[in-house]
Amino acid sequence: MEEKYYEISSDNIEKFINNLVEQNNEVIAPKDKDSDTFYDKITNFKDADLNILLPKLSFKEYLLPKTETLFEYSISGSSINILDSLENAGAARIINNGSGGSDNSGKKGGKKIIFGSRPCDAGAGPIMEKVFNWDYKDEFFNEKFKNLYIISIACVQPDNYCFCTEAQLSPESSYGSDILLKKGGSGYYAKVTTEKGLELINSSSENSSLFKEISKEAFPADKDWKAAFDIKKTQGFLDKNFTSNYFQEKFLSCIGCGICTYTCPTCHCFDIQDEGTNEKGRRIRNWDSCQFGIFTLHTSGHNPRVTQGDRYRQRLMHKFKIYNEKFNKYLCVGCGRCSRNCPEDIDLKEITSELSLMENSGEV
Amino acid sequence: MKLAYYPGCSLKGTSFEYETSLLKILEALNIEVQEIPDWNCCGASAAHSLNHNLSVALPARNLAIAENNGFEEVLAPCAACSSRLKTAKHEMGSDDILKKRISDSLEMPYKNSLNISNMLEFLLNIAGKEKIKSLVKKPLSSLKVASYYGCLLVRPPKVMKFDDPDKPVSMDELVALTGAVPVDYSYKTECCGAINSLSKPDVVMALTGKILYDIKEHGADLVVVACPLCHSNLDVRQREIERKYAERIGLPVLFITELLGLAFGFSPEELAIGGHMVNADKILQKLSN
Amino acid sequence: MKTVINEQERRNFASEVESKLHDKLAKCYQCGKCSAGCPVNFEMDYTPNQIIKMTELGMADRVLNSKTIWLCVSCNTCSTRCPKGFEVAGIMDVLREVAAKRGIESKTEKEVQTFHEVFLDNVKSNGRIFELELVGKYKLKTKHLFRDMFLAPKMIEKGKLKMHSDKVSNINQIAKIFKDFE
Amino acid sequence: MEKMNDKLQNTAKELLESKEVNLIIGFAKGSNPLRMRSVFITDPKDAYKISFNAHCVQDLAVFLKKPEVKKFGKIGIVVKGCDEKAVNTLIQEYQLSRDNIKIIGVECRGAIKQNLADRGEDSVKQSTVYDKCLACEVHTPLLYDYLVESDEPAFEITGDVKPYAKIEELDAMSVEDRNMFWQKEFEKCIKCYACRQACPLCYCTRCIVEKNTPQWIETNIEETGNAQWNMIRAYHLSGRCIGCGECERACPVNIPLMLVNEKMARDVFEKFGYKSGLDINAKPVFGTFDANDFNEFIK
Amino acid sequence: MARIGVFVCWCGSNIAGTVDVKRVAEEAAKIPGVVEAVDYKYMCSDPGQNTLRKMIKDKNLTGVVLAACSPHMHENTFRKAAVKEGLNPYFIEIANIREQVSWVHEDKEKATAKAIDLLKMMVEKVKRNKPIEDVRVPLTKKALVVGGGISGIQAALDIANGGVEVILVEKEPSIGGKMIQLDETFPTLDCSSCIMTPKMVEVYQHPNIKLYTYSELEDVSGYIGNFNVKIKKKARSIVEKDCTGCGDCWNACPMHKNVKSEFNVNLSERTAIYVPFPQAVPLIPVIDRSVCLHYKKGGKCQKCYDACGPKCIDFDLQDEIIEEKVGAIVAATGYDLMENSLYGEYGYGQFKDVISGLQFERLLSASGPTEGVVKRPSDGKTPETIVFIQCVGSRDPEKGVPYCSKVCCMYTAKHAKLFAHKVHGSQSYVFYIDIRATSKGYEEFVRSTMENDGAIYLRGRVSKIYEDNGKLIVKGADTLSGNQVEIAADMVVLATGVIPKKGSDKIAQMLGISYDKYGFYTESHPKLRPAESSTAGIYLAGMAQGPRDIPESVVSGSAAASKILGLFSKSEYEVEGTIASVNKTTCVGCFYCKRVCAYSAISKEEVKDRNGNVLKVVANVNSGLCAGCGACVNACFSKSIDLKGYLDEQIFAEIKSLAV
Amino acid sequence: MENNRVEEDDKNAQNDKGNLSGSGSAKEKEPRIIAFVCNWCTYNGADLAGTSRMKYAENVRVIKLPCTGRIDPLFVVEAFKKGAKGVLVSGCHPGDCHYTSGNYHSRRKYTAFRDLLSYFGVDTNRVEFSWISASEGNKWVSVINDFTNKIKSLPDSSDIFSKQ
Repeated sequence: MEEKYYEISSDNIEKFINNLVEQNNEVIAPKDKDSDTFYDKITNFKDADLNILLPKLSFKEYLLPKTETLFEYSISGSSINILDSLENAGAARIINNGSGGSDNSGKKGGKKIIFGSRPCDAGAGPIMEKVFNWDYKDEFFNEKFKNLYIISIACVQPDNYCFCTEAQLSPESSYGSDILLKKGGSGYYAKVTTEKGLELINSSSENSSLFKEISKEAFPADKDWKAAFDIKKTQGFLDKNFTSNYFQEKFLSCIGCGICTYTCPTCHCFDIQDEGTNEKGRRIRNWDSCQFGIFTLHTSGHNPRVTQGDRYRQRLMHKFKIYNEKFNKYLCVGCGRCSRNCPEDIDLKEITSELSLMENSGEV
Repeated sequence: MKLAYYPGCSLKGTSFEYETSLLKILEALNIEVQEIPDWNCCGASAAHSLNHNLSVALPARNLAIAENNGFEEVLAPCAACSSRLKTAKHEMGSDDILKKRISDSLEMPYKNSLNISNMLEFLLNIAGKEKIKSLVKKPLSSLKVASYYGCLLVRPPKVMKFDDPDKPVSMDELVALTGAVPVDYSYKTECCGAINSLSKPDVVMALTGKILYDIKEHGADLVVVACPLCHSNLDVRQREIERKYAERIGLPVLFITELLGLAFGFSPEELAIGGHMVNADKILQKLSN
Repeated sequence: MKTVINEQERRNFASEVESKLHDKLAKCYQCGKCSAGCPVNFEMDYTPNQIIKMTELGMADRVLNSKTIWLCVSCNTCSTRCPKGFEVAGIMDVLREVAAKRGIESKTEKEVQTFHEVFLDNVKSNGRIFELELVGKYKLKTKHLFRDMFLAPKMIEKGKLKMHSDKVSNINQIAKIFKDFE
Repeated sequence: MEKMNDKLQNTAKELLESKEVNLIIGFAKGSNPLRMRSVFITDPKDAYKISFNAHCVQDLAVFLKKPEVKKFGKIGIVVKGCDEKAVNTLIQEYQLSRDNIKIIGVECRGAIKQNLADRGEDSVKQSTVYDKCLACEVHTPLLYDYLVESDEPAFEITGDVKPYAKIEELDAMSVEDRNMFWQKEFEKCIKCYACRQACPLCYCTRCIVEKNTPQWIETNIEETGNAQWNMIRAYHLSGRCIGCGECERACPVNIPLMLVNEKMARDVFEKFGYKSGLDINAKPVFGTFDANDFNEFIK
Repeated sequence: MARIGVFVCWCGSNIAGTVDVKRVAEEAAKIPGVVEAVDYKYMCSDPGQNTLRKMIKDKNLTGVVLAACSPHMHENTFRKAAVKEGLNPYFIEIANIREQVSWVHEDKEKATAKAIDLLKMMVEKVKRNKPIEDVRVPLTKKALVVGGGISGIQAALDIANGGVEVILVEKEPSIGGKMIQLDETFPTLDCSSCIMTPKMVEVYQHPNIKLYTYSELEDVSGYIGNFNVKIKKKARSIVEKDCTGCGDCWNACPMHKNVKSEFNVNLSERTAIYVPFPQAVPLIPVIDRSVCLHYKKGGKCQKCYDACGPKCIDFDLQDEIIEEKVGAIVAATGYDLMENSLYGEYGYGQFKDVISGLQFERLLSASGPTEGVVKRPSDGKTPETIVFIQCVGSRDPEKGVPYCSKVCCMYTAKHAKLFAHKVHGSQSYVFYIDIRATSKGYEEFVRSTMENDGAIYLRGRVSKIYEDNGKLIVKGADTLSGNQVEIAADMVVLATGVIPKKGSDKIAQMLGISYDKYGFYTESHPKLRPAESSTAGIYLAGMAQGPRDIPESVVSGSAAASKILGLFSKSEYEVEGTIASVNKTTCVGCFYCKRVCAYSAISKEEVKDRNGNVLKVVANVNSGLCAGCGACVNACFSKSIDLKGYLDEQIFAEIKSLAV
Repeated sequence: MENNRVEEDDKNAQNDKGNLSGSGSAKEKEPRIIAFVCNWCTYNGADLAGTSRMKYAENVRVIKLPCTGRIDPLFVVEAFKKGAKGVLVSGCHPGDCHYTSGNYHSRRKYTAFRDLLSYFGVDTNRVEFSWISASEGNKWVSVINDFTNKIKSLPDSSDIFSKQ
């Protein structure tokens, strides 16, 4: 689709969002909770906190719920009923971190709209989509991804832990967003890159009237974001130094909590489990983490990744080597959540940059 | 360590000899003590007899003042006072509510951190046997001395936490340091009648008499005490007892500090030994021989 | 002697004493060691162990009017030797306090009671004991004007009796303590 | 007097040089000036990296359970008073031999809450430290081989301080309201098990949640599974938790886990007079019993 | 895949009257894994059992559930039947639909529903059963008795007379214990040594008893049937086999006034080379090296050696460690008396004539230091007035122990009586709190001491003893008259309390048995298993368990012996297979399991790699000791220990089967 | 990974042959009580109630264990999860444990566990503990009846573990 550009005033963006809510859509935005900010359903534009850099968790759970039912069974008499959960997938059971109640409603027919995400979070969607459609098409993911509309707002000031530019995105990237907003003018400039974006703008005559189309040139140009190090070098190091002692020493301080993976917008490992009794039950998939000791524990008792160094190396390898070799894209959007949330202050930006420097100097 | 000194009422009155001699020997021992500023009466037996909380609050004021003046250790030479101070500390240690009430009433913070010593404890633990021994210039080897402990120095053990309540040895140890011969006898910890001195003189005389005659029988030249009340009963009432039982006693009653003072070489006048009712000249003579 | 035990009164009295004593009366198993060692037992009308039992049985009148509670000199021999760790001396304090609170005047041991009262008054007004005033007031109150009088001249001569009082300067604080805990 | 960091570094250096230990676990500068992180020193030359300040929030005792760390054999560890109790408990529970550990105790004056530090807070005050610091009884560690005294004065406590005041609030609530409160909290849980991993006393090589015959804990990350996980975590730490607060600090969704741990610690103390982590020779409260234990709830 | 057979028993109308058994069977048939479900009138009858056996065989069942009466009734019956068809007995489970359904409910509908539920639970449980083999432990048919007092001697003789070898270990140079120190025994006043010495000799001469005196237990390992015991035989400095016990050596010893005699409780002296008392068994002296001049003065003195005819003194003998293998152990370590010196107010140690009951016993004894004449230790005069004080240390939680020592009331009455018999015109006063005289003839004995022998009993305690003019002034109370009393006595005898033998806690730790807070060994069950310790194969006897008198000590010795003879009457010791087992892969070695195990069945085991390096230390269950209570399972955080027959998985399955 | 093992139940479920509603779960409105009892005392006490033909409420389902020391508090949670409205834990009186101390250990654990349940908002009226000896058939009956009545009087619980 050909990109389109608009201008919209602050008042109008508020109207637009509130209209979307009223149009039976579920709008999810950064929202204050427990002196932190999480993505959560809003019922009014004012609920959204657009000033903070990033919510504590990404909106990954709207694409890959923490627990997702794949099918349910029940036994009645001599018949066994299997209930395929796919038809509900678009509105699968999601427990919102803020709303404080399970929410099964998932407004039938409505869209799920993420509002106010940053370009890094938005970038995670298409990155995940690749892995869920590589050979097996994961309909559970696709259903939700299809129905998820993303309106993001460009960053002005990244913090110490951010490295989206190094991760080949940028604070103003529109990759993965249906609509990208940039502050300026009477409120915002908007860049629409997808049909889904247009669909939102044209969802009602009132909505389309709120947006004033402008030329590409009138849309403010991106700043010249400079990468502090070359991520290709990081990959280069990983290519050659699988057995480097660096990993063992560096990750002595890793306690294997897995927060990095759970808060990561692109980490997508899951575990399939069954729950139930003789009468009824279900098959579910739950979030899982490569940082756990039992993640690769074989039935024999052997574990190919014995140390936490092995496990974190795996995370680095997957993100900056293996995934790139397959999809020509890094499995990282540089949001820095893993560093910010790490209880032991392990900083991924610091590590990737160190590896890149070591590759430069030929150090092993 | 900053040492506080809690004299109590008796040492400023009827038992001024105790204070005089005590200050003398502390000087000799080169130990500096400071009187607790604006101290008050501990309430003695009267308070705990009539009002438990008051009996804790009155001594607590002294402790709180001392604590807030940066003291860590209190010397309470009077056995009754040390008993009341220790009891107050003990009670507040196990009753936080009372402690808070008292602290509120005094409008002073109070942590209950002080250590309280009676005279014997102070001499043995803080001054130290070695030091005392080194100061003995005139060994009192010609004297046979009976130590009378009475009640409040060692009882009740869970509060006093000092010496054996039924077989105390601390004062005898001090006596031995002076070179004098400690005399063993049966009534070392029997009560002299204490506070009932004024109200029940007959009872007091019966009790005190039993003690004095027993000491006499065991051949002591004199008695040492570490309690003004014991002193008062044994010394002041001695004549009266002799009259009542028609048998002479004639036992001088000295404070332990006076005995130590004599051994340190102070003169009887410096130690105010002349302040006692029972004349001590005979033993002083024995010493100078 | 016969006593009819009124259960309500028994409980009231026993629990009043127990709560002040922070100890259980039932702990006493009546071995009598307290009475055996008490130095003033010979003057008492009830032995200490009897006082404990009578308190447990709620005989408030007899206990609070006894000589025993006022004769006790708090020498703590009983508490020290009690095999059950019972606060025998403590219960005497409690009973005296209860008697005083109830306004019971000891018929036989008025002197002791008066002495304690005069003593506390003295503390209240001076913060410390002014011995001459204490003795004087006590004698006035008990009318034992001449008892022990022969001791006075010699004591004055020896410097044992001071002629002026040495008051606590922050006497308001002493007053406050009395007010807060009375 | 020797400055704190000098003494720390010298102690570490001497221990390594004399080969009394093969590894020192300490604190060092972190990713920003208001963050500290753990550092693992094997070369005496690196001892200069060790330092200590009010941002040393981590409980380094957590590393003593890591097999990679255990491999070093004799280890020296820098611990605050609260963390030291974890070392005691590990010894008490046979996870660590007293002979293999050199405890470098630091006198701690309180740790600044990390979320505040991340917003620039740099002063130790009643309002900036963790609740555990307000009630701290172990500013000086209970057990140590070397003690490093603090250079800082204690922060001032004014007014009626009630650490974990929410506990009393919860106790006063109706059972239904407490249920609502905790359901809401546990719904946030994403079952990352960071609370477990951050806990120095969760040292099982296979956690009960990883056992599936039977499945003790539902695997789902929903109300029931989450509640069960949080219940079992609290239960397994009852009478053991030493109150370092690492679980709560690690929790990415801000579940107030210390309200549970502290409540159980209080209950255990009230019922059994036991406080954890104080004595390496004490019998753990649930490893022993008393014939006269609390019996009132049993018919 | 499980193949479960279900049998629903009618029990005549007992079950069928209230429960619709047909429907229960129908519903059972629908449970996954159930291959056939039938109902039958009387399952426990022979034809019933045959039906069961036939179906096991025909349908190749892997498990059976019976819905019938309580498992406590017929579980064994059905298990035996199953075993005959080659099915592991633990694959039989019973749903209790009689005692817990049909007999307690009336509504047929509800009762039937409940019966179906109970049955479902058991089906789910049996599906998850694992074969369990009962544990058979070989038995070494030899017993060890620790302690050569009356209870130990009794146990050793009874076991030996039953034809089993016994090793008796005694710490002192002679057996006999406390009883041999006593004069006469209550209430029959027969002479203690007259009844004791023949038993001691019998022990010495018994072909089945190996006696180690002057020896101590050094180490115990193993478990029931298979204990390895190390005994330290301390060096006597005498070549025992050559010694004739003639006495020339101790008569020659120059140290004859210097050492207090333990046997006479410090009332007399002994030599450095000595036998504790003339009737000692064995009658072989021992050199007390801590006082012997030979050892203290560099080998100069050897007067005993010179005097010894057979030259059996060897100054260079060393302690010896003897290893023995035994199948069962009796712990009869006995008791000590409390330190009298705790009571400053009584002046023990200060006043020579304040003595303990055991000392008085020696003064009464014809073999004692005064040859049975009662004399004061201070001046050798015969006392005319003696005050006896009971409960010294006993019933005194403050300074002593809270419990009653049980024997003091009786021995004090005996003392007063014997004193009256020996010294005419004498007077005893006894201070007591309560008189406890509850065995046969005891009350009569005490009454006779008062009524016939004139002892005056005062109900109260003594507060203080003073010395006055050669008299002991005893200040006590008579609470019955409400008076303080003072008695001028010539001598005071303190009935001191009984406490466990010093060092008995170490023995307990060695044996892995539990003891109470005072140190007395605790019984496996206070009422039903009073002779057993909590550890299988270890039995208890005598005062080591708590205060008791001679007859009770003898009974307990015999009881322990009979338990051991019973144990040894089988060829192997069988333990039910329902015991705990550890998953050593996941065990993390916190040993909470060990802490809660009442049977010391859990030990530490090192897991090593191929090179012998210790990888970790894990728990190990000793199947001979485990009683199958499951407390360890509950204590395990990582669920690395489980109880066979009651697996966590089975219990969860039972709960799950009830899901609504 | 260990967790990937499918539980046997669920395989069985798919091989099921018939209707299980006979157990009454659909019809049953009566609250379900699960009792974890000691084999040596309470279980015998319950048997005694039977041999004495005493009558009591049908709501209880007994799970027999060797000792209260074996009864993991998490069984209680599991019981609630599976729809029990009340849970009873019952064993030998203090001092009477067949295994000397199992009941003492258990009592300690349950003391803390009860506090925890209550703190998490579970009505502890729904968990009952009792000491019932083998001779106390009548006590078993009254405990069951009283507990059943109590459970019936409580409102439907919405606590954490009762969610399905």
